[in-house]
Amino acid sequence: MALTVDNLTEWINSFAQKVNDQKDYLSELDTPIGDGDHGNNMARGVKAVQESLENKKPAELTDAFKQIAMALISKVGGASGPLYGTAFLEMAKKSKDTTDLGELFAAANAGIKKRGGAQVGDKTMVDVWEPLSDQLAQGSLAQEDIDKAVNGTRGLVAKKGRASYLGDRSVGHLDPGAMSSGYLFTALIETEGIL
Amino acid sequence: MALTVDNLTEWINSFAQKVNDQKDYLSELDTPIGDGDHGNNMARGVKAVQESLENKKPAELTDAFKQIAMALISKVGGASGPLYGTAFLEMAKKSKDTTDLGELFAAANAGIKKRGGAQVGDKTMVDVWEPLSDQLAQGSLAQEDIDKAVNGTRGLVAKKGRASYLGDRSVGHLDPGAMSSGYLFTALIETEGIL
Amino acid sequence: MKKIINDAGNVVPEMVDGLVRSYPQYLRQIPDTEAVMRSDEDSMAGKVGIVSGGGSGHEPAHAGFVGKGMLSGAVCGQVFTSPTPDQIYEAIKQADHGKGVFLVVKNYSGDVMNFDMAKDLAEVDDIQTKTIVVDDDIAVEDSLFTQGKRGVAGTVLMHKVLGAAADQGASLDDLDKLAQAVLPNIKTIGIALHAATVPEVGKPGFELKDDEIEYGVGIHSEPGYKREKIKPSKEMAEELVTQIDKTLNLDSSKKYAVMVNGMGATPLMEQYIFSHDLLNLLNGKDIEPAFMKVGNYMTSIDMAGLSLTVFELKEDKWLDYLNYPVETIAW
Amino acid sequence: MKKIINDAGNVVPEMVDGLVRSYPQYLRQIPDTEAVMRSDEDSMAGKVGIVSGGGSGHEPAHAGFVGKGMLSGAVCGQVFTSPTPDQIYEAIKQADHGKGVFLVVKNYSGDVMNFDMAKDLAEVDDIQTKTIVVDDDIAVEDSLFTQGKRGVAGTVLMHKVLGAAADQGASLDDLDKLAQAVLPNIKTIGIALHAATVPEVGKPGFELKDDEIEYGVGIHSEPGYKREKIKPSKEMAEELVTQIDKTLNLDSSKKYAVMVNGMGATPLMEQYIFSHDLLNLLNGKDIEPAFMKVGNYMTSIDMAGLSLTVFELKEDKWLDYLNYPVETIAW
Ligand SMILES: Nc1ncnc2c1ncn2[C@@H]1O[C@H](COP(=O)(O)OP(=O)(O)O)[C@@H](O)[C@H]1O
Ligand SMILES: Nc1ncnc2c1ncn2[C@@H]1O[C@H](COP(=O)(O)OP(=O)(O)O)[C@@H](O)[C@H]1O
Ligand SMILES: [Mg+2]
Ligand SMILES: [Mg+2]
Ligand SMILES: [Mg+2]
Ligand SMILES: [Mg+2]
Repeated sequence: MALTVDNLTEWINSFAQKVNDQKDYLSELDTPIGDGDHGNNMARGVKAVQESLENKKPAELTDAFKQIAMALISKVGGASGPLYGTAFLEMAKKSKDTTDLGELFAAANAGIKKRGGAQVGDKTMVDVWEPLSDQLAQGSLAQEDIDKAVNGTRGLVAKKGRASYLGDRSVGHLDPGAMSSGYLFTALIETEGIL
Repeated sequence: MALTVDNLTEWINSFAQKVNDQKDYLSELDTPIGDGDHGNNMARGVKAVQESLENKKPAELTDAFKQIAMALISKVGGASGPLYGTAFLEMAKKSKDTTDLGELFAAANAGIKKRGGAQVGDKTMVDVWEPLSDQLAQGSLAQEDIDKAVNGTRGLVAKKGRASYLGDRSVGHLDPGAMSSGYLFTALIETEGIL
Repeated sequence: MKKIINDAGNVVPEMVDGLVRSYPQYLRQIPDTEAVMRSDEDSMAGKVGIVSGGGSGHEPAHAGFVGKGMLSGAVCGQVFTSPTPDQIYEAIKQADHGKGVFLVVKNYSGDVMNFDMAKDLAEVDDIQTKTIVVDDDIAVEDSLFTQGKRGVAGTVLMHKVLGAAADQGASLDDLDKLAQAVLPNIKTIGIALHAATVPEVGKPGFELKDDEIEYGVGIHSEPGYKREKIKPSKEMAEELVTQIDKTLNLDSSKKYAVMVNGMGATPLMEQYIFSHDLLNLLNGKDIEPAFMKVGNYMTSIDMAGLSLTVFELKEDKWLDYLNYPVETIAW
Repeated sequence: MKKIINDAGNVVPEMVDGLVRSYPQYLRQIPDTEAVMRSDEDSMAGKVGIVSGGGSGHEPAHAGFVGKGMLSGAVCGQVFTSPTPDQIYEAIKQADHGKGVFLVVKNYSGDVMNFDMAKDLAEVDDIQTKTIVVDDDIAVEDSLFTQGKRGVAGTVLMHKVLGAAADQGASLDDLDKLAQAVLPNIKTIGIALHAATVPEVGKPGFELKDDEIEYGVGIHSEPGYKREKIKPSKEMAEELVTQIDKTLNLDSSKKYAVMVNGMGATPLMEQYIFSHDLLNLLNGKDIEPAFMKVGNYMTSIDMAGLSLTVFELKEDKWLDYLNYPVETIAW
């Protein structure tokens, strides 16, 4: 059970699949509390990631993470681009020292928080990344944890991102970035042999 | 049975009434083969005419015709403004010599044709003014003549005015200026003692 | 109808008031009219005046082109309705600085007749006038027995050329010759996705289905020559270029100015995409426009759509006139 | 959705291509990006560069303000989506003429983060940068714990002021001080009659009933602060002026610049009528704007509506900057 370029690629492809399948749903989530483009943004990003991994097959984990990061940074734009990009860039850095997914995700989560300034409870992807990274570190991540984290954003008042312009009226809606992040974690636990 | 300032005023007020009642209908007629404003244009015009006759009661027929003409010329605009305006201006000139409605209308009709360059059969108000002026001169104008002249424009291909841009597709629609002119003639035959 | 207005019967006076008060450096209003004149009096001294105008609803035309180097005045009629002769006459009087006044009229029965009557009034005052009747819209068949073609967005290029020439001292006769020479070289054709709503009418001038477009629509919702299902921008550009080509015989040995004109509700995004396709088509014929403009110049209230104007620059001077600096709100 | 486009996924590259090829005298495109730079290289020599940008869909912003006396470059993101750091970085590199580059960013999480990352990249090349994050939209409550207010049409006034100062030789630090001083004096509030349709989404960002309007909507269809039945223009103007008054304390002893900005599908006719009502209200407070502009500057694709920006001119120099001549497509 270890992280390899192959199962990383498998994980990312599975994430890409989910994003593409749920593209419209992600944009729909982004409509009442955002600008309706999260599905399109993420779909553009995962397409670039897949093309990059196809065209230049990385030999090393660090290169793989870096290619993923660069594809996301240069193709997604918006808020999610720099955030997802930073997450994978931090994993790239960390992967020089360790392949432990708990540590990698902790670094990624720290990067997201630093880049966007959001804390847990601000109704952003951080509400998924932080608790689930912790669970990963403890070796106990399950789908119900993912669902709980994602669904937990529904009751929150947004403090960061576009949804924050709504203030209290953001309550009652899932955060789109939390949802797409949920797919990343689901794809992870569904990837055989990676955990 | 003679034209006086009083029955001229009565006639014009009755015309104004019809235009106001049929304002939407006139604009509707102007929609498929024009720009949908004939009712508004004429309503603006007859309002100005009525105000003018109210505010400065003309003593002479010539003054009355002139006031009507000036109100129409300076308030209607579009194609119908100069045409109706010219018609009444010609009547004003002619009224210095005669009060015979046949002669007045012949002069008016000639003025319209000169101003707009349209002939009978071009699907314009001329298709009402020319035959009905002739009938007036013969002392035999009836509502059925008016209806016939107005309805006759339906089958014509427009050669002048906005409807001409449609070419053959103008067939099958009444000409709005013919319709409003019809009201003028109907108002005339309904005005007691004028004919 | 959802519009930012107060009273549908009062849009023109309020609009003109707002315009003039927002831009006093360019415009002043002739009291008791909806005619607007250039504020910069000095720039008109000793020059032929140029007056244009027409129905309102085509903003920024025509008032947006009043200013040093372009129009001396513009007369704003009711919405889609020619202005009246008395107001045109006032503008002519104020535009005259002893050298006469040139009138730019779009070829609609109403405009032609009202400007004609104004000309008659000006003659009484011994003000010399000449007129060009612009009829650049090739969507309508021409004929000696009909009104002929409509005047649309190409009128703005006529304003520009004449304005530059007048500013450089052209006489009334010079302008007349110039206008006559230029006119047959300006051709326009439009496309509509949604009709305009005249405030007093309250509903669109015609109905297009959710997937329909119409070619050749006029700027007052006059019907066009064909309706079709919506197509990619590339194919719309192809249709319009084909129509223009039929009359101008586009050729790489000639020079052209091009104007892509938005109809009011079509965002620049779409106008630029259309321009991309248009330039590809022209480049395919080895034509690179010598001058180009993209934006809202001669609109039709809130119509969605655009028009393409091509102006064959038979003389180099005409290009200089287009590039001549002006001080207006909208050029 | 009925639009003049080819492929919803391809609108930005085609739009930028059409724009740049239509106006080569102003713009050139950085190859392999959707970033555009001022063509007039000479005008930038020895001066601080100014780079702005953001999501597309706000045309003519931002590329329409690139040119002598205003922006050095603009980076065009996907529709309503911040551009990516690599492209911003390319624009920064090309805008740098040895004096550093000033970045004008609208306050959206995405823009702030992507421009930040680009700044980091530029630092590696020893290119000095400073940033102003414009947040003029008063429809949103400010707070230390949230993203804060959005950047909207007032950004264009920021471009103008900084562009004029940079053209006159201001240093990066001068510009930083100027931008910080100006920022709190620019306030904007908008109103929507109909939401924008992002091509890739295919339907309006929100639904308003046939008789409904919404106050405080953002330029990406972000929700506003209240919905109401449509009202006369006069009352809309009253609501917007009241909101502006709350933050700026409008006073006849102060000087103001005013911008009425159309959202893309609202014709100038309505913008001028609104301006008429606005000027009546301001005149009622004995205020005559020292500078005014009405038109489409920062749009939201095909949104119907407009925004009102008031800029308190605390210093006379700021008015000079607004009046400073520029060579751009859209100012
Ligand atoms: N400052 C932030 N910190 C963390 N996450 C953020 C922040 N701002 C936005 N997000 C995340 O980004 C998501 C929106 O992404 P997206 O729609 O692609 O970008 P944009 O908001 O620019 O359109 C939000 O749902 C939220 O999860
Ligand atoms: N050249 C012309 N000669 C005679 N009548 C004309 C001419 N042009 C237009 N008309 C008449 O004017 C009517 C249209 O008037 P109106 O709608 O008020 O003006 P506009 O066409 O300028 O909008 C037509 O129905 C027709 O009867
Ligand atoms: Mg979004
Ligand atoms: Mg009409
Ligand atoms: Mg009309
Ligand atoms: Mg976005």
